[in-house]
Amino acid sequence: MINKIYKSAKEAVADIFDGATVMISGFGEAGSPIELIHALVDQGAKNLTIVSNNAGSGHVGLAALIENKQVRKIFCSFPRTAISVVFPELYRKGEIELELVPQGTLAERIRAAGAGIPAFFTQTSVNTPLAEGKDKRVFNDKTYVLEHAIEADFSFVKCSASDKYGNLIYNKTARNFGPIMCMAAKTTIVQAKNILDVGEIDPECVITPGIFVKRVVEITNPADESKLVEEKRRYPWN
Amino acid sequence: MINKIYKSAKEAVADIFDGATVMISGFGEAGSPIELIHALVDQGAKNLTIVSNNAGSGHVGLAALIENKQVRKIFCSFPRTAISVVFPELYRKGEIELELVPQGTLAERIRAAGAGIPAFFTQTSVNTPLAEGKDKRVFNDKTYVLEHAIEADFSFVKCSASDKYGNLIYNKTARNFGPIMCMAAKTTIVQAKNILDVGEIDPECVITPGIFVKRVVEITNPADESKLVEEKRRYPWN
Amino acid sequence: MELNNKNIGWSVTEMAQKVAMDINDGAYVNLGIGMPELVAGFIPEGREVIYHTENGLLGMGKTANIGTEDPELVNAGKKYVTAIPGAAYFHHADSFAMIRGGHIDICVLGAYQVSEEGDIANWSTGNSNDIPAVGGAMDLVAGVKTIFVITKHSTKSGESKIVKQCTYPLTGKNVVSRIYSNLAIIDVINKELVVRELAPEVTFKYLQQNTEAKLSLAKEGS
Amino acid sequence: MELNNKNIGWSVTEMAQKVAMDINDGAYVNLGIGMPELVAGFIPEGREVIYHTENGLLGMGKTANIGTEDPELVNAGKKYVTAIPGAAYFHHADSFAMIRGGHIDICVLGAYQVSEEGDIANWSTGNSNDIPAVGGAMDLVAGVKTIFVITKHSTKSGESKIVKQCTYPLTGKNVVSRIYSNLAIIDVINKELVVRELAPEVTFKYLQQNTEAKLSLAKEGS
Repeated sequence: MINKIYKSAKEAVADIFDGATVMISGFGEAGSPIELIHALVDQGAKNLTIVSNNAGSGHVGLAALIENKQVRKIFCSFPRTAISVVFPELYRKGEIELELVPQGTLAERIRAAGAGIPAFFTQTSVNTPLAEGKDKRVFNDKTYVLEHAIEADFSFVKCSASDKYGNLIYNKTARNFGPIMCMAAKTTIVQAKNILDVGEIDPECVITPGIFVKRVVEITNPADESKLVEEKRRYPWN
Repeated sequence: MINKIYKSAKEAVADIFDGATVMISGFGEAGSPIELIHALVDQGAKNLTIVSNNAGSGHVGLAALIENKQVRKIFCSFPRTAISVVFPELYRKGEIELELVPQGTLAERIRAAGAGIPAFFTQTSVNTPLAEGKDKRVFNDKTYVLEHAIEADFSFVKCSASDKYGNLIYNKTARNFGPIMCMAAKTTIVQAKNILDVGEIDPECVITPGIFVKRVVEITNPADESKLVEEKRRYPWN
Repeated sequence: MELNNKNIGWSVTEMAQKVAMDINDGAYVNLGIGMPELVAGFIPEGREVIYHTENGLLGMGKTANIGTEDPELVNAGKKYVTAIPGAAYFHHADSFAMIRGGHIDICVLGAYQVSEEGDIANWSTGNSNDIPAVGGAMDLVAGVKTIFVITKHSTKSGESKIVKQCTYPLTGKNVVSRIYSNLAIIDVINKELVVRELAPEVTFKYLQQNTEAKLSLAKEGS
Repeated sequence: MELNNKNIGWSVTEMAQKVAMDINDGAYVNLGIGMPELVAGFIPEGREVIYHTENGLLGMGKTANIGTEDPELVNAGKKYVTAIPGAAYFHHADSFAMIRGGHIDICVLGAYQVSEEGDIANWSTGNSNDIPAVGGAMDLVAGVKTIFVITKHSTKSGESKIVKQCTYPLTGKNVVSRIYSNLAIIDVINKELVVRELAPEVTFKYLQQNTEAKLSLAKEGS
């Protein structure tokens, strides 16, 4: 019988392998699955490719994963933030690779992977350095660039509630990349603030149907990333 | 100030022009905006291109529009049903053009139009007659076919409720093509069973954000298509 | 080719049972219109299967009882159905993202013809007087991980539906994993048809005589 | 090129007011991070404007009051905001479908440079020591129907930001409709810069002297 609930983040991330591609939801801290990321720091898989809109803040969450030298490459739209120190340092040293992707193209490339679309055309980035070397094609007198799906082995997603089937709902703008990252990975791992009984989520309001989710961990009180950054905390905890 | 509510279906469809492309939501009768279609029969615009999953039943709704010789061409995945008599007759006479599109490709081509994507690749229909003459490309050793966005001048969509901003919710499997057709047309016209006050729809549960909707008409008791077909009714009403 | 002996082989119900036995616990399944719909009635106890219907519902339940039908809750065959607790509704693009994106585990379909190489024809007889209609068939065979075909072994006029090459227009190429007919269960393995199970009283010889395509017998223990 | 006389021209507030005057009732608007955010404060009474923030909210309200901030309700600049009644949340692919699909009426952006032809550079200085970051800028300029740029006319070191050709890496080509600087409002019409309004005490001659790109004056009544 179906039950996707895992007892701990540790258990849920145990099989992530060296060289895996891992998508991480969130727009800044909103929707960032910090407990899952920290479990991956503990687990230690190396040589990862990360797909995430940002590159982490301070020394916790995604920044901690990068600081722990587990990340080889990152697909990202906005790795530069005022409190991002880890990524810039490694990037300048040439120790981490960056594929900079416009935010909407990043979102659509992720959705495309989930929807079985290997590539699509978009006007975004045409005539800019980010379109250099890419296939172009003209439709109705406008030039478009071909963009390819980004598939992942694992996705880490934070949501507000899940049932045992993995049906998810989110909270406000913490939804952001969650639903599409759930679609794009072979194994989607979710941290939910609440596990609800089957039937408690209105079928009209399910945002991510359970088919896109493999594992769910209940994290009732997720850490507050901005507070941790403000307090200059580091993971593993200093 | 924003208020997208129109007083009548007649008023909402008044400016549909000869030769327009009109998308019509629904999967069979579920989600079919029958009152909007009948208003278009009354309005009389000719030479229309229709985009719809089916081709109508009996002599009401889309079948009535076709029977009234207003439709030049239809994009459709499944025009053949047991109670579809109007379309088959005109099709065999060569009086209506059909572009047969696999259902998922139809849905994705509609979404693509709404999302600013002129074309995308899919495996669906490769090696079948429906892929003949289309561009192909190999990604990761698999062959894909290039499919183009289908844009529309107008969309007719049925939903369960709307507010004055055009935020929509749907009922069960009547949702089907509604949300993507709202995205794909220059002017989306919606028939809602209920008009709700702003704030009555939970922002987490809005299925179609109002940005995709231009006009809303309240149709509290929409006709029951299957009953009309059973009763052999015709529109204009016999 | 001789006509099937109508007194041997599995009934439609037995065929559906055979398919149901091969659907694993936790599978996400799409059942085609017609004979495939019967499969849901025979899932062995202790297994939980989630049904997807491409018109926008995951967690489709049983057919609606008379008097409780909702014209806005239908399946892909436009029959009135129900939704289980834990169901989810979604629009067509999301629904076909599930199909095209490889998220559905098993799809059970009927067929006009299946070829030696696992090609399937099930959308058009190629008859120019027929109204062309494809629905979701091409999306399903292209996108779903495992395609099961449930079909009578031969047409009413006695022609084999399991053929060297499909003569009807294709729905998809090299996509079928297994065929459940009234005479046998046949796997498509590396573009060859391997008989996995014979119906009672059906011999391999009889089966081959009633099949246009070349068959082989699965090796013991395989 | 001479330095701007800092005592003439519009203040940032006045610039934001000028932009706000040009946003029509019922418009769907996306405001870039920084100076563009000020525009929301000056929409004339009687007009209703719906704000889109690309991180997944239509119907963004004012900045959150201190003490009521929700870390899961932020805008594209990661500031704590609110949502109006009638708002809707959605995921990133849907949010950028609104942008890329041409559903947003107006986007107000800052810029490093705008060219005579309406090219904009606002994501990268090209400095190899900077961490590259693009966010949603390229999607916005490619997809939104009308792009307004709000910017100081010159850099702090006195270089014109309105140039013959952008020297910084482009965000988009031929996309800007109108520039609101502290010295003037300038339309991009058929790849030419046409001055629509001069700030008080700013002469056309002064403006041209402080602008690298070639300007022309709008004809009376145009």
